[in-house]
Amino acid sequence: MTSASPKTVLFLCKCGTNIAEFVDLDEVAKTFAASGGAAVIESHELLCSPDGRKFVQDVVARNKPDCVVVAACSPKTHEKTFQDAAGAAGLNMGKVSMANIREQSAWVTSNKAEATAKAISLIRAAIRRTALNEELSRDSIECNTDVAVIGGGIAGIEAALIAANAGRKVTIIERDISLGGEVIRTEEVAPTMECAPCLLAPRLSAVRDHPNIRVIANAEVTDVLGFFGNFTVKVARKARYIKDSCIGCEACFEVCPVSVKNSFLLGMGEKKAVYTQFPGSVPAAAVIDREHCKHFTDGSCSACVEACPFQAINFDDTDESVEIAAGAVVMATGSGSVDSAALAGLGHGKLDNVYTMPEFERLASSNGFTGGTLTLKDGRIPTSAVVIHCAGSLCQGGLQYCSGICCTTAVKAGDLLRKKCPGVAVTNLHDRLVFPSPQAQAFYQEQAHHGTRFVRVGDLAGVSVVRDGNALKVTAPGMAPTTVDMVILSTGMRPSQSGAHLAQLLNLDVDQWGFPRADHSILHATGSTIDGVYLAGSCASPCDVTTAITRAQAAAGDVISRLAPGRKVELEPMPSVIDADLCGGCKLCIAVCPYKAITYDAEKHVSSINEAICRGCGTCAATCPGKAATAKHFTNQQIYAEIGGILNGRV
Amino acid sequence: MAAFEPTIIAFVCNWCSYAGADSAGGQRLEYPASVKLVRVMCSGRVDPQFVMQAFRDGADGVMVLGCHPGDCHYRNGNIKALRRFELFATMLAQFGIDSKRFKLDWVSAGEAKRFAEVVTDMTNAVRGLGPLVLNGMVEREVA
Amino acid sequence: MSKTITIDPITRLEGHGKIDIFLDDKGDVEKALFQVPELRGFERFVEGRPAEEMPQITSRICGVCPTAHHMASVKALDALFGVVPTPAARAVRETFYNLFMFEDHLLHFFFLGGPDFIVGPDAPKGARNILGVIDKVGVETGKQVIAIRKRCRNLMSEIGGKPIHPVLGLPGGVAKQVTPEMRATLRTFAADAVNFALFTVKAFNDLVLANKAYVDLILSDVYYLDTHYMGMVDKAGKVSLYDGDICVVDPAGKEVDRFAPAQYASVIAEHVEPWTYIKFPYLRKIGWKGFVTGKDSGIYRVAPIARLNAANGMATPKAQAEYERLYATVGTRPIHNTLAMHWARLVEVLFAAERLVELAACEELTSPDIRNMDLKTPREGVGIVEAPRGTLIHHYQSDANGLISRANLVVATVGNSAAISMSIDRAARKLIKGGTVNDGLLNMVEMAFRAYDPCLSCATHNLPGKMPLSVRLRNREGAVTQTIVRTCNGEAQVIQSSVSSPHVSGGSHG
Amino acid sequence: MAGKPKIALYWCASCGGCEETVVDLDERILDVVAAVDIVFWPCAMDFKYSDVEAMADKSIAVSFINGAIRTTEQEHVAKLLRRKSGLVVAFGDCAWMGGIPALANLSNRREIFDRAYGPGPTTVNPEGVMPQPGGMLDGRTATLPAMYDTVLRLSDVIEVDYFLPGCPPTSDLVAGAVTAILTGALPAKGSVLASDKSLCTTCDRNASKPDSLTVDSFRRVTQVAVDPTKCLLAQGVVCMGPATRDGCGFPCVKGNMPCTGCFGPVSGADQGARMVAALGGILDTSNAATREALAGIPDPAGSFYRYGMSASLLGSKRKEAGA
Repeated sequence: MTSASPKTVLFLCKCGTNIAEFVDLDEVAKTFAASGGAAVIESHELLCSPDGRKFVQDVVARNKPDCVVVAACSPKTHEKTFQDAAGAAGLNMGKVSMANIREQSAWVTSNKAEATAKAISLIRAAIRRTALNEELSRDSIECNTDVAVIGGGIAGIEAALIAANAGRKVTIIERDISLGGEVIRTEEVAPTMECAPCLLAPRLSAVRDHPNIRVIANAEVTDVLGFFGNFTVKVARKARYIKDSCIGCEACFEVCPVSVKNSFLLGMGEKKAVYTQFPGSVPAAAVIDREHCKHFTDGSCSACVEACPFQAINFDDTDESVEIAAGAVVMATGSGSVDSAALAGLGHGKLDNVYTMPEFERLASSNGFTGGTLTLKDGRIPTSAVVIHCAGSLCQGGLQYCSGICCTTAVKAGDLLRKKCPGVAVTNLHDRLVFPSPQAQAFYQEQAHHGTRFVRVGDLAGVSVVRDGNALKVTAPGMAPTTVDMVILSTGMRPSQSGAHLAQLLNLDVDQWGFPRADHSILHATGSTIDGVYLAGSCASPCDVTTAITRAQAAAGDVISRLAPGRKVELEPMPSVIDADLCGGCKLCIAVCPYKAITYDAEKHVSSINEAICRGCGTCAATCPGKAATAKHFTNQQIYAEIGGILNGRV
Repeated sequence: MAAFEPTIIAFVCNWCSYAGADSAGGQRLEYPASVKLVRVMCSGRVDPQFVMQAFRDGADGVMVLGCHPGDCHYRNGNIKALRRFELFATMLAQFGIDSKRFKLDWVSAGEAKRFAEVVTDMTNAVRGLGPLVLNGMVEREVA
Repeated sequence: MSKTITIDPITRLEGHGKIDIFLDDKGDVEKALFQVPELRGFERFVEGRPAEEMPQITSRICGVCPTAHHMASVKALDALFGVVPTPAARAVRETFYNLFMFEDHLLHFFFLGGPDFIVGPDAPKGARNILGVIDKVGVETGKQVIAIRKRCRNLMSEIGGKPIHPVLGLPGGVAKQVTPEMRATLRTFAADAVNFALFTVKAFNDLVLANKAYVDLILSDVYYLDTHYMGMVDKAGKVSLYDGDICVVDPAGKEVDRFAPAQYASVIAEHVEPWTYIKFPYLRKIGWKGFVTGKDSGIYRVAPIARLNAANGMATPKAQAEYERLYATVGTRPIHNTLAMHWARLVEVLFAAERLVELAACEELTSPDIRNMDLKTPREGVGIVEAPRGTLIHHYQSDANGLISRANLVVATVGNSAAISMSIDRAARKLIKGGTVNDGLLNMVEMAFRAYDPCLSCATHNLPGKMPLSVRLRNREGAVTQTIVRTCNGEAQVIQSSVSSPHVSGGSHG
Repeated sequence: MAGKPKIALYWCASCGGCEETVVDLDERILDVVAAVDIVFWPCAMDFKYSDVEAMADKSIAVSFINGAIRTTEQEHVAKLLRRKSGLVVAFGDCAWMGGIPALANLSNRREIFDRAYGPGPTTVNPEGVMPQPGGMLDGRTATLPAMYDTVLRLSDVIEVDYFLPGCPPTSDLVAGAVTAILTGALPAKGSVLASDKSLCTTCDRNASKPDSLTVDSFRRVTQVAVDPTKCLLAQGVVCMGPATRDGCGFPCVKGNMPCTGCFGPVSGADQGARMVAALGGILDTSNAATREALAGIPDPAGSFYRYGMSASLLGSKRKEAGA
């Protein structure tokens, strides 16, 4: 190195005998003393010991070097240790590096001469590259600790409550007019057969009464901008035409002259033009159906205005767009069901009394249109039913995977049927049975014991359902045709449309089936591919209620641990940067950035990196055809210096 | 004249392969001292220009080691590296550099034994080829 | 890696193209050598390159006539991929090519060859360059020359990307469609081009043909060489530049061969000498008989006068008229007078301009159907065009993936290499007697050389200005006895050398 | 004429296109001629070495040297001009980074001679005659300069003050350089006299390139009917614009063909490495399909170093082994 090179202190750690025994540290010291590679060379028994750290701090304080190289163990073990020690003496962390002469030399080379030579080249490389290191800082930014939860199903509600209880301000954005999602539409939850609405009710009122939770229902997310700590969620709220003072007393329902199909009842029942989804919904306020309400269609009616004891009717309400600032976004948009096209072969949509599992749930639900009594279309009580597993799954035009939880719900059907229609004969046609837990497995055996007949059909694709008088004839390979009153199709779970739409808005990577990818499938499964956007409930992949809630809790826990009031979000100390003076705006870096941290400015014809999103992988720097992108602390010059240091003498 | 001992530069990613080398050390698995590591955060950071520079500066063989596909700490940097070096290999051949002198491979943090094996195999392969002489490095002899 | 760096003091100042003259004891010329001291090796290093890149790579053989190489290469690709260009593509290519021929010939006449006649062989040396030409013909004319050339080059940029090393050609077509706007520009330009060509011919008349001394010079036997001639002809046997069969006539003007491009190798062979990097083509049937002329020698000539000799006329009226005037004036057919090359060049300028008028009128020119993409598996292809400096041949073979496996290039100037050597040898023998030389001699020799407008020579690279040249007189032992150099600013210097010093030497910087 | 600065223009291994681009200054050439005294070749000097030495050093204001260094003679003249000139400008790609002739560095002199003079479609050479220094004719020795095995850049043999990129440099670039020299408005020594951003920054098709561009396979220009309005790279055609210096006015793209990189890489970049890194990065394909996806790039070395083999990390002479 030339005399102009910075002043470097070289620490040699004996690591007890771990290094000293295999590497001739005196030889090393001599070499660098002779070459002038290091201005000061200090050895120590065990640098990572309290005494050693103090030693480092003192030597640095005394010599005021520009750079420090610690030849010891792996930087993964102690780089931070020595950065802190030198830092205590005022040296910037970026100016401290390690040469890994223990794991990479002493421990893997039996020939002492060779080990020593290798140690020397590793140290030379470290010295040369450290000379070129720039200062690093652990920058952090103010962040918003509020949380936006998208989707008001049980997962969204759970996440919201945990965050709110931890003191975060939470906004729940729900597409429907009130919260509840799939669970509120369900009678009982397998395998424990607990009353689903009862699970939800206390949580709903907790949400309603929670000072930290704001619910925006009848609303959709239109855009999400920003990054972890600073998101802006744009929401379009549809007009409700009823003030929040409404308590859902239903007085207006009586007087409303209009009746329309009720989507909450899957169109199997009716509702008025002013309605709620169910008594005690949150928000409690009813909604006026603009499309059908006579006030809007022909202006002929305003009966509800008189009927309302709270003067809550407000025909002047308008759609509005709301912006919510949040530090993190929890996505809890739930999942969707197989489209009936894939079920046509099984009579769905063509034959009466053929239901998908979600439809059956509504039918059997106490908040369904029969109030929970199970009847056929013609009002008769079913005496026999067939449940067909894997309907629309693992077949042509259907889902190409096993959802893993539908077998349990399929078993549940039998239980519900027997409870509501005593004496009913239930047969489940299945192929392989999949149960996610011993409890579910036991539930199956118990149901078999209680009389559900389980018939294994090799090829479920061969099952067909046809009309037979006012009954249904089910034929399946290897089974005598059977005639029953009702057929229930056990369908799997697929990404919901709203979920797919949101994933697009958020730029989330999605897997081949359309589910948002996890940040890390094992280490961080509730994180999405965008930092600060979390996946709760079944939007991430098919799951049962238990898992949906667990995911919500995990996501909320991570959020509150990272978004602590007063604490700033620490930025990556080694982000990549683009030099605007060199950037040719070719945009190729944008495609390779795994975090979508790079954006192109069409005005200035340059791209730039958002340091709050960048994690410093440096792939953009390796890609940049114009040498404008640089990976901090791993710049080309630093790497070349390291290569040159290693190959010294060969050139 | 001592037997030829090649110099191998291995660019290793911080999260898997560097850690793999550390565990190799932890388990005292010996491998040739001629293998020297250069740490980068991700195999996706390895610019082909690094590899060229290493060859030009006198390396007889160069390796790029990263996380196994699917395990990349940065999601897919290793896949970017894979695509890149597929094309790079074609070009190396055009410069008359034997394909055995460059290797892209995956070593996870746990694969101590595997790390020692891949670098040893590489060294043996290159030792068999002898020192690297680049065509362009042929000096200006006169006809 | 053993290292032997030899810098031979004798070659210290050699340039591109060098003349060595060997004298006998009486001081008379025994032999004059013309040498090309460089080789770039295209035929080797194009191997392994994708065939479709050849038009752009091979145009770098010559930055003065890149379009000639580009076009010969593209035609070779048509054959290589077994594809016929669409009518639109053909029209665009031919338009581009004639723009190039017009411009390149003009460049030579005014910037390079012109000074000899327009300014005059005996004019003050400092004036013998484009500036001298401008003085002679007037600044206005000078500006016109520059202006018309500029318009021509701009049109070429519009159509083919850039005039130097264009990107126009693809197998079976061209890369870019000609727009109606471009066509309109072309139409006006072509009309002006014809007028400018006529103006140039008139200038040649007034400044050269009107001067008996010049005419005698042109007809003098110093510049007389009776060889075979080769040139491309259309179906009617008229001069063709872009496409056609190749016709060969003997020194008596009798057609001895006519072949399609693919057959070229059965007609042409090349001879190698150890003292120069250039090869010497000859007619295979006759064989290599050394540097001799006549019908029994395989040596042939190419370039303007050769094209006219090999054809039975010009395909456009004005050019035909000038063609007839040329032969009437010289009075022989074929014309063996090297300096008539300048006149023949003007006939072709006229022809190119007239072709542009025809092409600008042709409907296909602006059709969007510019590419035939029905490429067959590539194998082998030959493409030939008439470059400004003569018949230019590109011959490629490739693997099934279209990577070049072998290339053979017979470059226009190479076609004349033997003739250039002989012209110089002849001029030297006629003019150097008893070991005395003077600047006049050097100029005469230079004119013989420059008439060919050889790409490799300084003539095409010394812009503007004149060719610096040196002649070294050697005795039998090869030692230099005397060196005469004619420098850029024209003074002649005579350096006497002691016979005992074998390292004293001269060189030509062209 | 005496007061005017002298300018020399010398050509080594090149095609003459660089001289043509000077002629393409068109009417501007008259201004140049008025402002300077053009000494195209240093031929005003005598031929004896002593006389050459006698010429005053730095008496030439600036020498524009184009062409690569391939022979002893070219190196010699380059060194001579260096000594006699105040400034030396490497004019065009051949002088700057080897240019097209440097593709020969993928091969060597022996193979080149065999191909040029060995038996071929037209070459008849039963005795295997090869041109060489001291080659004889009728018992007389003619002198030929010797060819090097490797094509060199000008900066491999002499110190170069400035570099003009391009094959050839555009006449606007030349005019700008001449003006800069005459007015002394020159950047730091050793600079390339052009932009240091990539071509995309001015290319009018860059707007049509998607912000996040991935390519599922690269295709040769023979396989694509190129849309004259869209970014070529976005059409899967290998365009070197991203890895190429801006300043040419993208004539090739205007000609509806991809950039082949003649303005060279930006400072500190190896053009081939940059292309491999960039194209590999945006290639979005399965492992299985990668080879086919790359079939459209059959000759990466020849394509990515089309004009710069002598400046490449792997295809150039090692500085350490200087002569």
